[in-house]
Amino acid sequence: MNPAEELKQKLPAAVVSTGMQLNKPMAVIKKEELLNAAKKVKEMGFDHLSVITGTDYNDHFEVVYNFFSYEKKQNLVLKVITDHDNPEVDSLTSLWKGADWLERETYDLVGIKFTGHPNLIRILLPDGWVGHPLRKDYDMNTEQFVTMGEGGEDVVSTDGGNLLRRK
Amino acid sequence: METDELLINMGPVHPSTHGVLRFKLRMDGEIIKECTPVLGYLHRGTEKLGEMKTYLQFIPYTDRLDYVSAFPNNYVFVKAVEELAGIEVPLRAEYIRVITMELNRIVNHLVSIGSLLMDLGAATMIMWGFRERENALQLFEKLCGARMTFNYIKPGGVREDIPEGFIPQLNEFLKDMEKRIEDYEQLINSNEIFLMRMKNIGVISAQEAVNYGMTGPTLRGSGVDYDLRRYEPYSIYPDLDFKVCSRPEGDSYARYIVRIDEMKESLHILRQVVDTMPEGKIVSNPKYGIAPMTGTPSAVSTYFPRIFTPPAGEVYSRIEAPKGELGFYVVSDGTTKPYRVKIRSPSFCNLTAIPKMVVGLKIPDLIAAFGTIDVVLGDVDR
Amino acid sequence: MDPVTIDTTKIKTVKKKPVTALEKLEDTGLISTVLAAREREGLILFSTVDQIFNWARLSSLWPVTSGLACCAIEMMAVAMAHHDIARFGMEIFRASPRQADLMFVAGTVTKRMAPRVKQLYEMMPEPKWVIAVGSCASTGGPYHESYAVLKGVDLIIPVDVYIPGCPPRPEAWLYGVIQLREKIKNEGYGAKWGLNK
Amino acid sequence: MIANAYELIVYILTLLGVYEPVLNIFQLLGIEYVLKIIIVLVEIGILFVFVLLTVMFLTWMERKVVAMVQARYGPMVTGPRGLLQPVMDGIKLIGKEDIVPAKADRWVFTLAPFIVFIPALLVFIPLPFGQSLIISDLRVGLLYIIAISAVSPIAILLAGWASNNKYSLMGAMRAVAQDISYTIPLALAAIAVVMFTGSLSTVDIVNAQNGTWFGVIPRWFIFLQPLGFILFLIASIAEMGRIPFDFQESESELVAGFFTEYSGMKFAMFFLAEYAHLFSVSGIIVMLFLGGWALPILPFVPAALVQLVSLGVFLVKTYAVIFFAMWLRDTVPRVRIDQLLNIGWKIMIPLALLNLLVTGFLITAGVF
Repeated sequence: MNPAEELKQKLPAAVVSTGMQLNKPMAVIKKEELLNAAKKVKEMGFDHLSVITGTDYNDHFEVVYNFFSYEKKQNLVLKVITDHDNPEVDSLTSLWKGADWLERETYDLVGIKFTGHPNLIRILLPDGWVGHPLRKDYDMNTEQFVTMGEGGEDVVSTDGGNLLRRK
Repeated sequence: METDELLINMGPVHPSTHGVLRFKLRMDGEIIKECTPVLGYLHRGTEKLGEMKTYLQFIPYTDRLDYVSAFPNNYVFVKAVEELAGIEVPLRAEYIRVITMELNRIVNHLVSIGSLLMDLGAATMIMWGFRERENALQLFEKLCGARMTFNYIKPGGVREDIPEGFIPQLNEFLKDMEKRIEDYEQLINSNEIFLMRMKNIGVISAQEAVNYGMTGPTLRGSGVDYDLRRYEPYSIYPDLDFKVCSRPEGDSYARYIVRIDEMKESLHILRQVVDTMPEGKIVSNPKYGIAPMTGTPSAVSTYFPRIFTPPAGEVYSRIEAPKGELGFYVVSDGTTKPYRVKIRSPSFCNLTAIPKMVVGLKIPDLIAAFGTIDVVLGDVDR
Repeated sequence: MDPVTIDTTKIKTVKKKPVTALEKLEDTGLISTVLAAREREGLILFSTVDQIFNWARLSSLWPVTSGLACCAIEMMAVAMAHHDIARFGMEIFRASPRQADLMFVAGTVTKRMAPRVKQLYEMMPEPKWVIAVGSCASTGGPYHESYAVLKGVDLIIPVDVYIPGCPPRPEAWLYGVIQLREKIKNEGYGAKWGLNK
Repeated sequence: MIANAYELIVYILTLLGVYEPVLNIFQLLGIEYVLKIIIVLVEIGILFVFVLLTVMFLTWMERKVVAMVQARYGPMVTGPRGLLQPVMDGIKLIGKEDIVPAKADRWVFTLAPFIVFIPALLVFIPLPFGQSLIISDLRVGLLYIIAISAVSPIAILLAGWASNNKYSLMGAMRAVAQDISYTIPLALAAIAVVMFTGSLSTVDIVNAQNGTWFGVIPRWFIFLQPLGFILFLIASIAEMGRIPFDFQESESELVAGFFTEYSGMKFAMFFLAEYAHLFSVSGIIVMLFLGGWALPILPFVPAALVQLVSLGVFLVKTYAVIFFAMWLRDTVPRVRIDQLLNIGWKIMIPLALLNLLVTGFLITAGVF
C-alpha cells in the first residue's frame, strides 16, 4: 500500500492531501500536526531522514522532508506549507538527531524557524550575516565581508574593515 | 590541586582537518569533553548559483562539490534532470557512466585511506595511493580531458565516446590495482600499531548511525547492510553482480575495512562492465546539450550551448556516491533555470555524528575517527 | 671609499660548453655572478650575498599546509609520487606558518575564510611569498557571482604568482613554482637596504 | 698506546715534527697549558664541524630515504643529487625573520633552543668513534650520556611553556611524560651491559666486545643481550622522538608540537638538535650492543690505517641503525600517547627488570 495513503488513514486530521513527487509518494501535512505525523511516520518504519529542503515560493515557503525505510525499502515525502511572513515549523530533532544540522542549514540559508530546536543558530554563514541567501528577495548587490574580532569570532560588516588591502 | 578545562581550537587551518573544518574542543587534559564542529569556511553558495545558472551551466558546479569524486556528483544532478524531463539514456552511455563512477569510487577510497594513514603518522600509504590515483586520473583525462572536474555526464548521455585505447588501459589498471590493494593490506592491515589506533575507536551503533542519518561506508561499517546500488537500483546496477560490503563492529577499523572491500568490489564491477560493454549511441538526443564529438572542435561550438527546459515539477534523486547517499532535490518551474537546487551531501550528514563519536576519547582518536568518516569540505559546506 | 663598480660595456660573455662543476652550476642559471653584477652595477660584495641568499631561498621554499578547496587535492598530487615537488626541496610542508616561506592559496577563499588566510599570511616570517592557485583564488573563478566568495585573494594579501586553471594541472603548478623561483632569483637582499638598485 | 683524540693529535703532530718545537716555545714562555687548551679547542672544533656536517647529511639522507620508500626522487635540483639542499635550508633559515610571539616569555623562549642544542653536542664527548677517536674516556661515560640526555626534556618544557600556545604546551607535556617513562627502561637495558663489563667507561664497553667466539661470531653484546637490545632500541627511538613515538611534534594532532611558535634560526636549532640526537643515540646503540668500532677483521688491518678503518666501521654501523630508524618512520603509524605510556611502564620496565635478573643470575652461575 502507498505509505502516503496509509499515513492519511492513520492520521486523517494531519494530512491535507496526498499525491506523488514524481515517483515518490507524498503527503502534504498541516503545519501544526507535523510532529505527530513525523512520529507516526517513524512508527511506520521510516527510520532514515534523508533530507530537509526549504523552498521560497515568494508568497509561501515549503518545507519538504524525504524519508526512507531501510526495512521496507520505501520512500515517503512529507511536505509542509508555511506563510511567508513568519515561517515556523516544528523541529524533528527529538526524533532524528540527523535533523539537527539539516534544520540549522535550512534556517541559515532559507530562514525557516524550527521551534523546539535545541541550538538554532547559523551553521554555514557567520552569525550576524544579514539576510537568508536562498530567499528570492535576498539582496545580491550588497556585499558583506567577515573580519575577525578579538576572540577570533566572526564580525560581519559591509566595508570589510581592515581586511581589504585597498577599498 | 586545582584543575581547569582546556579550550582548544582545531582549525580551520590544521593539518588533519582535511581542509577548512574547525573543531572547538573542550578538553580535560588529553580527554575530549565536548566537540563542536564549526562549518562554513568553504561555503560558496552553490545552491544559490544553481538558481542563477541554466541546467547545463550548473553541471560544472556539481564537479566542485565533492572534488575527490566528481563523477557521481555529475551523474546525480543529471539523473535528477533526466527524471524530471523524462529523458531516455542509451545503454552504452549508462555503461560509460558506471565505469567513470566506479573508477571514481576507487580514487575516492584511495585518497580517503591515504589521508587517514597520513593523519595517523604513516605517510607512505598516501604516496602509494596517489600513485595509483594518478593512473586512474590518466584514464579520466583520456576520456574527457580533465583530471578532477569533468563536466562529462550530460542529460541524455555522455559528452564523448570512449577514445581508442581506453579499454586496454583500463584493463591494465584493473590488473595492476588488484596487486596494489594486496600491497596496501600487507602494509596496513596487520600493523599492530594501526590496529591499536583503530579498533574500538569512534564506535557508533547501527541504530544511532541510522538516527544520525549516516550513509555509505560509515553506515555499512556499523553493520547496516545497505547500498542504494542494490536496494534502489539506478543505471545498470541491477544487471551487475556485486556484493554489499559491511562490517558489524561500527568502529574506525570496520569503516576502513569496508572501504578496502569496496575497492575490490568496484574492480569486480568494472571487469563485468568492460566485458559486456554494448555498442551503440552515447546520446539519446543531442538537443539536450550534447554535441556528438565526431568532428573538429568547431563542430562542438556549433552545438553549444543548448538551452532546454524540463517541465515544471520537483524531484529528489539520490545515488550511492563513494561517501554515502548523495541526493539532489531539484525544483523546476518550467524555465531554463532550476527554481531551487538542494544538495543532500553525504559528508555533511555523516559529520553530524562526530560530536557523539568522540566524547571521552583523545585528540589522536578524534583524528582517527574523523579520518574514517571521510569528509570533503566542499561537500560539507557547499 | 667608492664602491667597486664594473663597467658593463667591457664585459663580454662567451657561451661555452660547461666543463667544470662550477661552470655547470652557472649553466643551470641558478647562480650567475657575472650577469648579476652587470645587471645591478652595484656592490659586488652585496650582490654575491644576494645571490647566495636568493639561491638558498629559492631552493628551500617550505610551503605552509593550508588547503582550502579543490586545488588542495591537486596540491597533494603535486607533492606525491607522480609529480614530486620534493625535487625542488619543497616537500617539507610545515603545519606551523612560523616555519614556512610560501603560501599556496589553494582554492576558493570564502568571505568567512578570508580573515584567517590573512592572519596566516601575517604569521609567516619575512621573507615570504604567495602563490594564488586556480581561478577561484585569482579572481573568484566560477564562484565570482556568489555572495559568499571573495573575488580574488589579492584583495587581502599580496600575490607573487598566479596559476590559472580549475584546478591547475600539477604540471602547471610546477611551472608556477619555477616562475616563483625565477622571481626570487632577481630579488635583492641589498635592494631591501637600498644599496644596489 | 694512544688513549684518546688528544693524544692522537699530539702523535700526528709529533710524526710531522711540529709538536716538539712548538712545545719548546711554549715551555720557554712557561705557558704549556695554553698549547693544551689550543689542542683541546681544535679537537672540539673538529667534532663540532663533523657533527654539523653529519647532521646536514642526515637531513638529506632522511629525505632521500623517505622518497625511496614512497616511490619518489626526493631533492635533486639543488646541487648534485640535491646534496646542497640542507646547506640551502640552513642559509635560508639564517635569513628568516625571527619572531617572538607578543605574549611569549621572551627570555625563556630565546634560551630554550640553546638548552636543547648544547646537550645534543655534549653527548658526543665520551662516544668512541674509533679505536682512539674519543674526546675523553670518562670513567662514568655511560652515566654521563644518560644524565646529559635527561636535560633535553627540561628545555622542551621551557620551550613549550614559553611559547604561550596551547599546542606547544601539550606537545611539551607529552614529550616530558614520554622522556621520563622511556629513560628508565633505557637505563635498565644499559645496566645489563654494564654488568658484563663491570665498568661504565665507554672504552671498556667497546673493548669487551673486541674479539670473537669460536673465531667466527663477533663478541657483540647483541648476542648476549637480545632482549636488552630490543628494549634499548625501542626506548631510544622514543628518546629520539621519532615515528612511531614522535609525540613532541605529532604534526597531524598538535600542528608542530612544542616548536610551533619558533621560526628562523631558533627553529633550525631544534632541527639540528633533533638530528644530532638521532646520530648520537644511534652511535650509543652501536657502542653498547653492536661492538662499537670493533670488527673481527680489525687485527689484520695495518697499524697505520687502524684509526681510519675503525672510524669507518663505527660509521657504517651507525648509519645502518639510522637507516633502520628512517625506514621505520615510513612504515608505521604513530601510537597514541596513553598507549605509549602503557607500553613504557607496563611492558618495557618489567621486561627490562626481568632481563637484569636473568643476566645477573647467569653471570653468577658462571654461564658467561
